[in-house]
Amino acid sequence: AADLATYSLALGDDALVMSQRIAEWCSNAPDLEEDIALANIALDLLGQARLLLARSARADSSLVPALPDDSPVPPEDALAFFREAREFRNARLTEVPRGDFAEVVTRVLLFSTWRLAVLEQLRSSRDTVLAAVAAKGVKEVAYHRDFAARWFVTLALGTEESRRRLLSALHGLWPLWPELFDDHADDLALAAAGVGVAPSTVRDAADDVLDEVLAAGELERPAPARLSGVNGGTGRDGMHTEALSLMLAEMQSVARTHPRGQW
Amino acid sequence: AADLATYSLALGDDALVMSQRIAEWCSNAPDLEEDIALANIALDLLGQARLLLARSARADSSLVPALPDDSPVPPEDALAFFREAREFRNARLTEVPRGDFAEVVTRVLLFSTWRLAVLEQLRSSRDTVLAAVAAKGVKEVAYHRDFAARWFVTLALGTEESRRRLLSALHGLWPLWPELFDDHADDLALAAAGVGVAPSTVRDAADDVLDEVLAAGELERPAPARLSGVNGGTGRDGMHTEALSLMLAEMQSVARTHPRGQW
Amino acid sequence: MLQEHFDATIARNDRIEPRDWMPDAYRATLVRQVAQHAHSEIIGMQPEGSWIGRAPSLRRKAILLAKVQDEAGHGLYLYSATETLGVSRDELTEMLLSGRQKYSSIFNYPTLTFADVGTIGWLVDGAAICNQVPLCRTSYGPYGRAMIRICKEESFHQRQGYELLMTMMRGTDEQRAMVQESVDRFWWPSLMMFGPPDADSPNTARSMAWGIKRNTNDELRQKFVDMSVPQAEALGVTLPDPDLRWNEERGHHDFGQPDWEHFMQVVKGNGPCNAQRLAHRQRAHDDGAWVREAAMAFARRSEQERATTERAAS
Amino acid sequence: MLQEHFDATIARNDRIEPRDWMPDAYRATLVRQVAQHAHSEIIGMQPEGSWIGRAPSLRRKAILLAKVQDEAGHGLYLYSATETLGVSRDELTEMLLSGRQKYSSIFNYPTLTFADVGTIGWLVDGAAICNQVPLCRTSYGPYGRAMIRICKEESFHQRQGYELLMTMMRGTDEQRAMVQESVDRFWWPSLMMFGPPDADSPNTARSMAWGIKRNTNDELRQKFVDMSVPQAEALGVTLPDPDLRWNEERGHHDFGQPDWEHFMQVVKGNGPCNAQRLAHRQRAHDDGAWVREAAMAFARRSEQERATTERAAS
Repeated sequence: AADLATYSLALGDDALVMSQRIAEWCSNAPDLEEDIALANIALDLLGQARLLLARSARADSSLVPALPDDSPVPPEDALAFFREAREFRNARLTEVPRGDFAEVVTRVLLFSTWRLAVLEQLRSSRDTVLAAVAAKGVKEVAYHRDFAARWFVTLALGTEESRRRLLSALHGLWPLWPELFDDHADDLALAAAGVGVAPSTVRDAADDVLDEVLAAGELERPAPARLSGVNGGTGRDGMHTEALSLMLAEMQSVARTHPRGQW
Repeated sequence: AADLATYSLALGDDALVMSQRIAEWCSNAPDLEEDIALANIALDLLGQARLLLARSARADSSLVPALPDDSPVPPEDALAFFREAREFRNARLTEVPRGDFAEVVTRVLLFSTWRLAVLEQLRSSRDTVLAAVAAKGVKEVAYHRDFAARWFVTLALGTEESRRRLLSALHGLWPLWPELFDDHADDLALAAAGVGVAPSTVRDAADDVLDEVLAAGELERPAPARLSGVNGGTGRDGMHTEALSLMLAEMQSVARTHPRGQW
Repeated sequence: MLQEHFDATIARNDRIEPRDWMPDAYRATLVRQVAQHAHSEIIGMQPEGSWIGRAPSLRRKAILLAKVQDEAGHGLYLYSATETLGVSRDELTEMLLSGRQKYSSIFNYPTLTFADVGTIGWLVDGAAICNQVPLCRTSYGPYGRAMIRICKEESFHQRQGYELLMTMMRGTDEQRAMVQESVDRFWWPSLMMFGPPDADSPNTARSMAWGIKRNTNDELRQKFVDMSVPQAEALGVTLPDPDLRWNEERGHHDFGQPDWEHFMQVVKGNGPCNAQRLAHRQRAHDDGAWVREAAMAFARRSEQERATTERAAS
Repeated sequence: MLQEHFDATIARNDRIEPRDWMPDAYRATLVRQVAQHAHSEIIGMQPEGSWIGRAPSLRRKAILLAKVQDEAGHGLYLYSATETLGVSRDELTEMLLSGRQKYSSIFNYPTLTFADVGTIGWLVDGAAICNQVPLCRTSYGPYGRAMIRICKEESFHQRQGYELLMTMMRGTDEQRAMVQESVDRFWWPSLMMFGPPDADSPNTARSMAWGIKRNTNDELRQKFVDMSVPQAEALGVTLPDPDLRWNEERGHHDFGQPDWEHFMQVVKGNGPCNAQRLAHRQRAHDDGAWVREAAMAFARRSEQERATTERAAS
């Protein structure tokens, strides 16, 4: 069940890291309505992360970092708070530091377009936990995508300034889009077994959705090439950007200071 | 020697936290010359911090956080990397998050004006370690003050924009100036014993220097009142701003992840 | 005639509704009070918000994020209530940022440890509930109805905060010390949340006559202390007041007075976080300006397009 | 005449100085090379700089901060050397930010753990030294003299980096794994620092003829590998090249080829950090604009005041 564990971990880490970044918007959004909407998205993803990390830990407990014997930390928290950056398997798109509102809109659009396509297929997973997470997640992520698409078009057609910012966000994030569709060995085996979804198989569906949103915003697909990996690996292999370890320094600080703490 | 320990700790924490904040300027300064100058200031203060924290630990080892028996971490590092914000005794001026260049210039001006006045007196401390740190520190901090004063006047008289930014920095930091001159019970006892310096006794000297710099910049002393303490305490009592714990989350992250690490 | 109708409605504890006539002073007092409450919700997002990123378990992170989100929601209802009084959210935001309207002083204290998340839930939300439950029966309809919803959520938050502290008290020695230290810091500011002693609160009488307020500051403060003492015992923490003891005769706890001079300093703007809180709000507001402009431009554009389409179709 | 004098100077391995005549192509090649080196020092501050705040001991924090500061200093000398060739720092900064001049591709890789600080010292500074030691004898005087100073400091940095890795290898299992993982990531990019194979490096011959370069890329790469292998053994790490072995006949190590296609991607701007590094530099440059303007305005003002005083005195 090692491949199920790493597969769940990747889906869970995506949700966790994305949630952490979006939650940074709390009390910082352009207006109350967007503050609430972004918090909602962060909450939904956090919920998905908890279930997926727990699934991962149950599938292969050797992934869970060792803690003192008397530590009451549950496995999904041990995974979230006691792994180092090198052990996170999220795609790099999710970890980029918080930018402006155009950036978060674009990031949520790209992420949820991809994730929705994956979850839609994952609903028929033979793993009942994954199937259940996907069934619930489809509704949530569809809402995230709609929120992001609506704002994406609004910013694209709003003012010169908003269009300039949106384009800058899109060009900045575009190099991270292809990584989401990379197949890993685990993915293929799991897909063949009817448990997981091979990311490459949802590429066309995701691209179609994105093209529609781009067209509504009177925009072309951007040009920048994909971001190189590091030593042949990307986020899924634990090869991240410099931003992730800094994000984790904050996220894990209280938990690591009190490894025997009860919360 | 508990009062010597807490006194050295306060002076050491001031230097450490200030150094950490100034080092954040590295690769971010307006030009190479300022990048180098700020790194120099951060390095000098870091050097002072090491000696003062070591002095504190030797004066009262009970202040040093307990670590695993086989941890090779020296006491000054244990103090720097394994205390929580509540246990830091630095003045709040030092911990304020990094602002613009006017902010760092003003902060270094205020801090080094105060610290130079203290160190000048501390050179004749009966504690030979403190006296030695002070003797070396006087030369360093005099340079820091000159650097800051020169830029302070430059920004005050440069452009409208630079004057506006300088005033904003000055008004923002001014409420933290009086705290530097608060006497604590430890200080008075130690001053009476010829070991420490009662902060209140350097207030006039420091104010005079500051008035001179303000006059050169054609500025008045700002109006804002001192920043309230929390539950009757200030930085010296471990009552800090919200910024300190976030700063420590970053600063301590690697050390805390590897409490048995050798570096 | 109008005044009589208004007085009669108040007299029979009935609600004034937006379409009803009301005295200018009543309207102004309400606007001030509801706006201050709304601002408090919005500013109150900051002290706890800074711990969302560091919450030490996924469950606590979710609870905290949901709570701070609820505060934004409360701000939203309350700004809507002021809109029924003819004042827009934009105007009120301007008043907040320029310092002409206040928010609760409790949010001018810093959150220094994760225990503060629990303490704010227990004591600060607890005090808020004491203040707010009577406001569910306030004379102005939209405000009272908003308060009913808010109070329900606030008591949920209070229970969650208390439960966090309970859990931490079952943890390590360091965690217990953290809880006690947090309670030490928040106890007195919580007592100050009820406002100055009745003798120094000139507006209370009129607000009570109008049914905007239902209890005096001192009554509510007493109620809060009586409620909190057994909770502190159950928790295993000491409340930092040497004068706190049960008074059999009064059937209430006697307790010490907060440092009202310090309180006035904080109200006047010199609290530990006043400048920080307003600067945060101002920055978020400024950073969002281009987004709000884009949304308006897009709405105008869509409107024009619709108009063009309709003309073409007609 | 001028050309002969220049050729003769080069031929006897003597230095060309700023006042001497030199061919335009020699000047242009030098400006490009020195500027690229200067930019590399400045951009090179970023990958290590991001760990200053997290260095896990006070001693390592001081060493790292001093090192990154030295890099700024190297940038300063090198920009001064280009100034003797008639090109200002401002112009070169513009060229860097607009992408018309490059910096060493090694800085387009991220630093992912604190071990990278040591590995960069050992391998990256080590490779830089192999490249730079011959440049101390380069034909252009100011460049050669800057290189002498820089090389001295670089070898100090290299020793410190190696010593950090040594210390970590004596630490915990996690630390040893961290060192190995870091070496795995930096080995190939370090080999790429010597540039493409000689067969694909068309400018090498001319640069060598001019005494700007003193060795071919492949010669230097071989030297670096031969130097690093025993150091890796002493450290207890494995270099991630299955083809690496001692060749008795050649008296050198045989080794595998880096992925040159990937190298060209990184050079063309698609490396993991190209955009990030330039954006950082651009932001710092933009943020500092008002300060540089203020300094110029202040200098003009002081100049005017001096002039006024002098007129009054005369």
